[in-house]
Amino acid sequence: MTVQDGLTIGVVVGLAVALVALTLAERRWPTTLRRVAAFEALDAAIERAVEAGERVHLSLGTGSLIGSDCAPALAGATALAKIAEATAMSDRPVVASAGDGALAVLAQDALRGAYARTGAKDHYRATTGRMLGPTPFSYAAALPVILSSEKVSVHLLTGSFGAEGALAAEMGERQKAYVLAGSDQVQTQALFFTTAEHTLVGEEVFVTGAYLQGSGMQRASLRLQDGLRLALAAAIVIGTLLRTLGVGL
Amino acid sequence: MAEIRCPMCSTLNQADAASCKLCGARLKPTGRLGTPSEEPGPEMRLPATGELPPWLARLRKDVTGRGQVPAEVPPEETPEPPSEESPDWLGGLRPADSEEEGPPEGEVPDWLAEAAPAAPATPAEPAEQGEGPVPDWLVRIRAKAQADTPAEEPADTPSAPAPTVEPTPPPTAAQPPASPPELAAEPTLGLPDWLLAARPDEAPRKAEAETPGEPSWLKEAGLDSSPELPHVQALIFEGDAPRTPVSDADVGPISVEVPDWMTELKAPPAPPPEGRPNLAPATLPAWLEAMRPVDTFRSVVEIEPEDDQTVEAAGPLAGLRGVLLAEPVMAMPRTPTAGGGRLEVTERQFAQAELLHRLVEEEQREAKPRPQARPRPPLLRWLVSVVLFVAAAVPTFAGGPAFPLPRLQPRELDVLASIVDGAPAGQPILLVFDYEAGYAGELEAVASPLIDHLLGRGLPLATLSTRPTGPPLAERLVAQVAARHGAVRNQDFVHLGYLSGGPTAVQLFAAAPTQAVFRGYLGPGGSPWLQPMLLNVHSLSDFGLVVVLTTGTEIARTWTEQTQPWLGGRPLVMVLSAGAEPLVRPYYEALQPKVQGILSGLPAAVSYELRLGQPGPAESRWNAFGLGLTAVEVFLIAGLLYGAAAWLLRGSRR
Amino acid sequence: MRSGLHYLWTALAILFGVLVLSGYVLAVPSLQSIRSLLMQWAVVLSAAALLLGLVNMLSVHWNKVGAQEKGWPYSALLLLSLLGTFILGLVFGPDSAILTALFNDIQQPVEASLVALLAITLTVAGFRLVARRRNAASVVFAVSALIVLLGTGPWLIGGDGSWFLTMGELRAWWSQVWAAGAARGLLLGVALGATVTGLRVLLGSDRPYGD
Amino acid sequence: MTNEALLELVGTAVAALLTIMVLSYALGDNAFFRLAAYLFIGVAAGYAGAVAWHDVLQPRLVAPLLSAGPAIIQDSSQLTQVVAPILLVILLLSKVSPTMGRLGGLPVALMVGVGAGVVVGGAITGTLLPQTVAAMDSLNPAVVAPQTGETGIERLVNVLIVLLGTLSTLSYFRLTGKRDQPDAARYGTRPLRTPVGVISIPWPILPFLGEMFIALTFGVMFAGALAAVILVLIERLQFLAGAANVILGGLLPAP
Repeated sequence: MTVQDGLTIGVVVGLAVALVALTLAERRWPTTLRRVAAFEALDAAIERAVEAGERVHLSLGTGSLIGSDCAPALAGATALAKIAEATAMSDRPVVASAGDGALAVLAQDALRGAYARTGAKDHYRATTGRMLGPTPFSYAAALPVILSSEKVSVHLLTGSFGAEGALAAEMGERQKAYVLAGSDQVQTQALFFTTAEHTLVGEEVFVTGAYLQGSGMQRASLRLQDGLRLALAAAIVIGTLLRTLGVGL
Repeated sequence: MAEIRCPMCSTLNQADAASCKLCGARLKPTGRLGTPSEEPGPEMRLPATGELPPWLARLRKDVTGRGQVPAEVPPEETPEPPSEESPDWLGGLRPADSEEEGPPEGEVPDWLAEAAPAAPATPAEPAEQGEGPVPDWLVRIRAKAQADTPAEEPADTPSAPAPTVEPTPPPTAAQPPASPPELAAEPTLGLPDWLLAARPDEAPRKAEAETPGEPSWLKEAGLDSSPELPHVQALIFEGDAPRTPVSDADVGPISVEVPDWMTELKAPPAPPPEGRPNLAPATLPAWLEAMRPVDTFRSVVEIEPEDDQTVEAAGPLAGLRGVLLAEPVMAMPRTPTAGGGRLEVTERQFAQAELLHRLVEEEQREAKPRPQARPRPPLLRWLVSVVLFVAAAVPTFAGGPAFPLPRLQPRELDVLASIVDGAPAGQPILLVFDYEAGYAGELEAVASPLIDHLLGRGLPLATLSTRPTGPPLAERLVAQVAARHGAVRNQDFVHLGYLSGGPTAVQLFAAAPTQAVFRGYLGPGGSPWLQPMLLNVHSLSDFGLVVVLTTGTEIARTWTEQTQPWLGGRPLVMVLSAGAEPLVRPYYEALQPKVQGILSGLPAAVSYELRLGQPGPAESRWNAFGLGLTAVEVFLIAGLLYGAAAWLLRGSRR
Repeated sequence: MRSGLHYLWTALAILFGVLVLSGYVLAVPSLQSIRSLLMQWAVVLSAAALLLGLVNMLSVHWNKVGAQEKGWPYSALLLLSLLGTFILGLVFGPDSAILTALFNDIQQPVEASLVALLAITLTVAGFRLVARRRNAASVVFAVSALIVLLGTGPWLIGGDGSWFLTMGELRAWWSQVWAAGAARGLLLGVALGATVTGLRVLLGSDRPYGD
Repeated sequence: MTNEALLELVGTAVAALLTIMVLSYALGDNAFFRLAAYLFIGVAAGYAGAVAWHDVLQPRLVAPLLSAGPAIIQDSSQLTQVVAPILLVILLLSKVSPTMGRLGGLPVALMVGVGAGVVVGGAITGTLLPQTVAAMDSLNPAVVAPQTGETGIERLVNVLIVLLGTLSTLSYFRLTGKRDQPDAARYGTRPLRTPVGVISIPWPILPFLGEMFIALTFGVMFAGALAAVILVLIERLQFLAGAANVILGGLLPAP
C-alpha cells in the first residue's frame, strides 16, 4: 500500500465518520444555511409556478449514472424528490428529464418515491420522468418543446452538462422561465454564468437538496464541506511552505 | 406491513398507533356517520391521500382552460362548461346593496325545491350577529341525519370523518343555513351539487334557471371581505361543474385547494374567461402550506381513503360511493348564528364560502403577480445572428478580407511535433475520438494536421471512442486525411469502435485493451485485434502514442488519470477544443507532466499546417475565424460601453 | 409507503458502492476483480437502461400522437425516425452504409448546427451580461473574455505588429496563470461537493432509487 | 450519374436543408427547427439504441448465452459474466410494468451504488489529492518549470498568483452561516484611510478576490468556448457553400 493509498483510505473513512458525527450533532446544533439568493428565489418561483398552474422542470443533465459525472445528478434526484413532494398536489406536478436512460429511470424512481411519501401515489406518471434524447445535443434539441408544451415556468438544471447546457439554459430564458443552472463541469458553469438567470457556481450544484428542506445529513454535509474547504486551504498553505523549504511531498 | 407512514410528516409509526409519534397527527380515519356519539376530532388534517381529486382537477381545468396531465382525463369525458359559464356568474358580480338579499325563490333550481320542500329558499341577510358559539344546528343535523338515514344505509357504510367543530367565531358574519334540521333531513344534502346536477333530466332546467337569475348580491364577494362572503352561490356554480359520469374513482372529497375559479373571483372586475389573463398567481393554497412548518400544514377537511367512502343508500344516487357528506364541510370551524334571513345552503356553498374566506384572509400574503412580459422581438439576437452569419460567410463566399497567418509557432507545437517524430515506427498510434458530433467542425480542423503528420510518417492508426457516435466521426476524419496519403482502412488504420461504459470503461480498457473492445467498426468482421497491425498489441503501452481528441475537460481528465499507470511511459497527447484548454493545461505544465503534448485552438492548427507545408481545413477557415471573432469582440465591447453609459446616466440622474 | 424491499435496495446500494470504492483505494486483487465485475454489470445495465429510455420516449410520443395533442405531427416524425433508425440498426448494424448515411446526413449536421447556434447564444448572453448585470464581477468577466479573444484571433489591422504579439503573450499569461488558480479552486470545490454527495448515498442518507 | 453519386447528392441536400432549418432557430423557435430537431432526436435515439444492442447487449449477453446454451448455468465464470447481468437486465426492464416494477429497484440500486463509489473514489484520487498536492508549488525562485521554462522571479510571481487565486476561490464559498445572521453577505465594505482620502474597500478581502478570480476564470473559459463554437458556425456555413456547389453542379448538366 502506497502513501497515497493510505491517505485515500484515511480521507474516505475520516469523511464518513465526520459526516455521521455532524449529522448526529445536527439535532443539538442545527446547521444554519447561509442565505443564497438563488435558492430563495427558487422557493418563490416554485410557489408561483404551482399557483399559476405552471410546471417545474428539473433536468438531471446529460451525464451518466455510473460514471464520475453522476454526482450532480444524484444531488439533483434528491432535490427532485423534494420538489415533487411540494408540487404533488399541483395539477401540473414537476416533470424531470435526462439525457441518459439510467438517469431517466432514476428520475422516475425519485418521483414515484416522493409521491408515495406524500400519499399521492396516483399522481405518479412514468412520463413525468423522461429521457429526451440519448446524446447531449439531442437532449438539448428536445427541450424547447417540453418547455413550451408543458408550460414550464421554473427550469432547473442540476446535472452534468457540457456546452449543450448553455443552449438548455437559454431555452429556458426564452421561455421567460426562472432558470437555475448548475453543473459539475467548470467550463459549463462559465457558460451558465452568462446564459442563466441564476448560476450555481462551484460546488453549489450539490447543495440544492439541502436548501429545499434537506434532511439532517444533507444539512450536516454543508458543514462538512465548509470544514473541508478550510482544511484544504490550510493544507495548501502548509504544503507550499514545506515545499519551499525543500521538504519532499 | 408493520408500519404506517404519517400523512403529515412521513414519520413511520406502528401500524396500530392512533396518532403519529412525531407530529401527533391522527393515523386512523375518524368516526363515521353511523356513530354519532363520536365527538368531532380536534384534528383537521391534510387529506390522507393528499391528492387533488380528479373531479376537482377537471373542474379547475375547465374553469381555467389549463390542461391536466393528459392521462388523467378519462376519454369519455366531455367537459364542457365552464369557461363560458363560470364567467357568467363572475361577470354578474356587482356590489351588493345592503337591502339586496339572496336569490329569489324562483331561482332556486326546481330540483332543489322539490327535494327540500321544507326548506324555504329564503334570502340570506347580511347579518352582523355572526359571533354565536357552537352551532347547535349542527347537532341537530346530526341527530336528524342519524334518524333519517341509518335505516337505509348499510351498517358499515363508512362516512366522512367526524369533522371538527371549533367554537371560534367565524371570520365572516355570514349566515349559513337558517333551518338546519330541514337541511339535514334532506337526503340530498350530503351530495355535492354537481352530483345532483348529473341527473340527466334536471340538469338542463337548472342551467336555464341559473343564468338569468344571476345573484347580484354576490358581487360583493369579489370586492371585499364583507359579511356577504359566504353567500357564494353554489347552485350557480353547478352549471360549471363537470357533469361527469359518476364513478367511484372520480368522486373525490372536497379538496383543500383553492380552485382557480376562486382565484379569479378575487379580481375585482371579474375577468373575461377567454382572456385567462393576468391572474395573480398569488394566494397560497393550503396544500402549498405543506412546504411550510407542520402546524400550518393542516387542512380544514379531512378526507378519507377512497375505500372508506360512503355508499349512498338513498335517493337518486343510491349505490354511488364516495359522494360528499354534509358533515365534514358543515362542521368547518365557523359559527352560524340565527340570522334574520334564512338561506338554503348546501355544503358546497359552505365550502366555497370557506375557500373565499380563506382567500381573503390570506390576501396579505399575496405575492405580486408577475408582470406579464410583453413579448418583444428579440432584436439583439437578430442583430447578433445577422452579424455573425455575415462575418462567417463573407470570407467563405468572397474570399476576403485576408487575415495575416500566425508567424510564431507556439512553444507547445514544437514539443508535439517532436513527440510525433519520435514515435517508434511500426507501433500503432491510438487515437481516441471523444467528442460530440457537433464539434466535428472544430476538432476536425484542429486535429487534421496532426493526423496528417502521423500518416505522413507511415504510422498505423487505431481509433477508439467512448461515445456511440465516435466511430463514424473517426472514419470521417481519418478517411479524409488518409485519402491524401493513399492509406487504406483495415490496413493502415483500424477502427476499434465503441468502448461502452463511457468514462467508467476507460480504466477497463487501459488495464486490458483486448478484453474491453469486442467488435470493431467497419472492419472485415471478427475481432479487430486480429488485424495484422494490432497483433502485437496486448496492453496500452504497446501503442506508440495515445492521442485523445476531446471537447470535455472531464473526459480529458479521465483519460489522463485512468491511463497513467498503464501507459508505461508512452506519451499522452491531448487535442482539445479551445474551451477545454485552460482546465487541461495544468496537467501539461505540472512539474511532473501527465500530458506530454497539447494541441488546441485554430491558431495552433494553422501553425501546424504551415509547419507541415500542407494547407488544410484549418487554414481555409482562418479568415472567417478572424472576422467572426472580431465581430464577437465588437459586441462585447459594445456591451461594456452600453453598461458603462447606462451606469453613468443613472448616476447623473441621481 | 416504504416496503422492506426499499431497505434491501438501500443496503445493496451501500454494499455495491463500498465494494467499488474499496476497489479504488485498496490494491487487493479480489476486491479489484469484484469492482471490475460490478462495473461491467453497471455498463450492461446502463445500455439496457438506454433501451428503457427509448421505450419511455416512444410511449411519451405515442401518447401525444394518440391524443392528437398540439404538435403531434412532430412526435409522429420522431416515432418514425426513431423506430426506423433503430430497426435498420438492428438489422444491418451500426456500421452499415445506411446507418452511416443517417449519421452523416442527419445527426451530424443537425448537431453541428446546434453547436453553431451556441455561437449566437453565447454572444448575445455575453452582451447582455455586461450590459445589464452591472457589477464588478461582470466587468472583470468581460474584460477577461476580451483579453483572451483578442489574443486568440488574428487582427485585421496590426496583426503583424508588436501589439498583437504582446496581446498573444498576455492571453497566454492570463489564461495559464491568472485563471489557473480559480480553476483549481473551483475544481477542488466541485470534487468536495461530489465526494460529500457520494458519501451521503454510501451512508444511505440519500436514496434516490426505488420506493 | 451513378446511383451512388445520386444518393450522395441527396444526402448532401438533406444535410444542407437540415442545417438551414436548425440555424433558423436563431430567429426564433419555429416549425422548421422543430421538424429538424425531432428528426434528429429520433435518429440519434435509434442510433444509440442500435449501438447499445450491437456493441453491448448482444456481444456481452446474447451471444455467450446462445453459444453456451443451457449449459451456461454450470459455468461459474459465465454465471457472473453473463447470467447475472441478464437477470439484472430483466429486472430493470420489468420496470416497464407497474406491478413487477418494484424488483427493478435492484438494478437501479446497483447503478447508484456503483456511481457513488466511482464518484467518491474518483473525486478523491482524481482531483482532491492530486490538485491539492499540485497547488503546493515551491516558492523557491531557483526551481524551473519544465514545460514553460520559467525561472526566478517570473515563476515566483506566477506561482503566487495561482496560489492567491486558489485560496481566495476556496474562501469565496461558504455554505453555512452564523445562526443569528444567515444572510450576511460574503463580504461587505470597510473604509480605508489612504493618503488621497478615505475610500471604501471590500472586506474581508479574500472572498471578494475569490469572486473576481472566478469571474476572470469564467471569462477565459467563455472566450475559449466562443472561439470553439464560432469555428463550428464557420464550418457549417462553409458546408452550406460547398453543398450549394455540389447540388448545383449535380443538377446542372456539365457544360
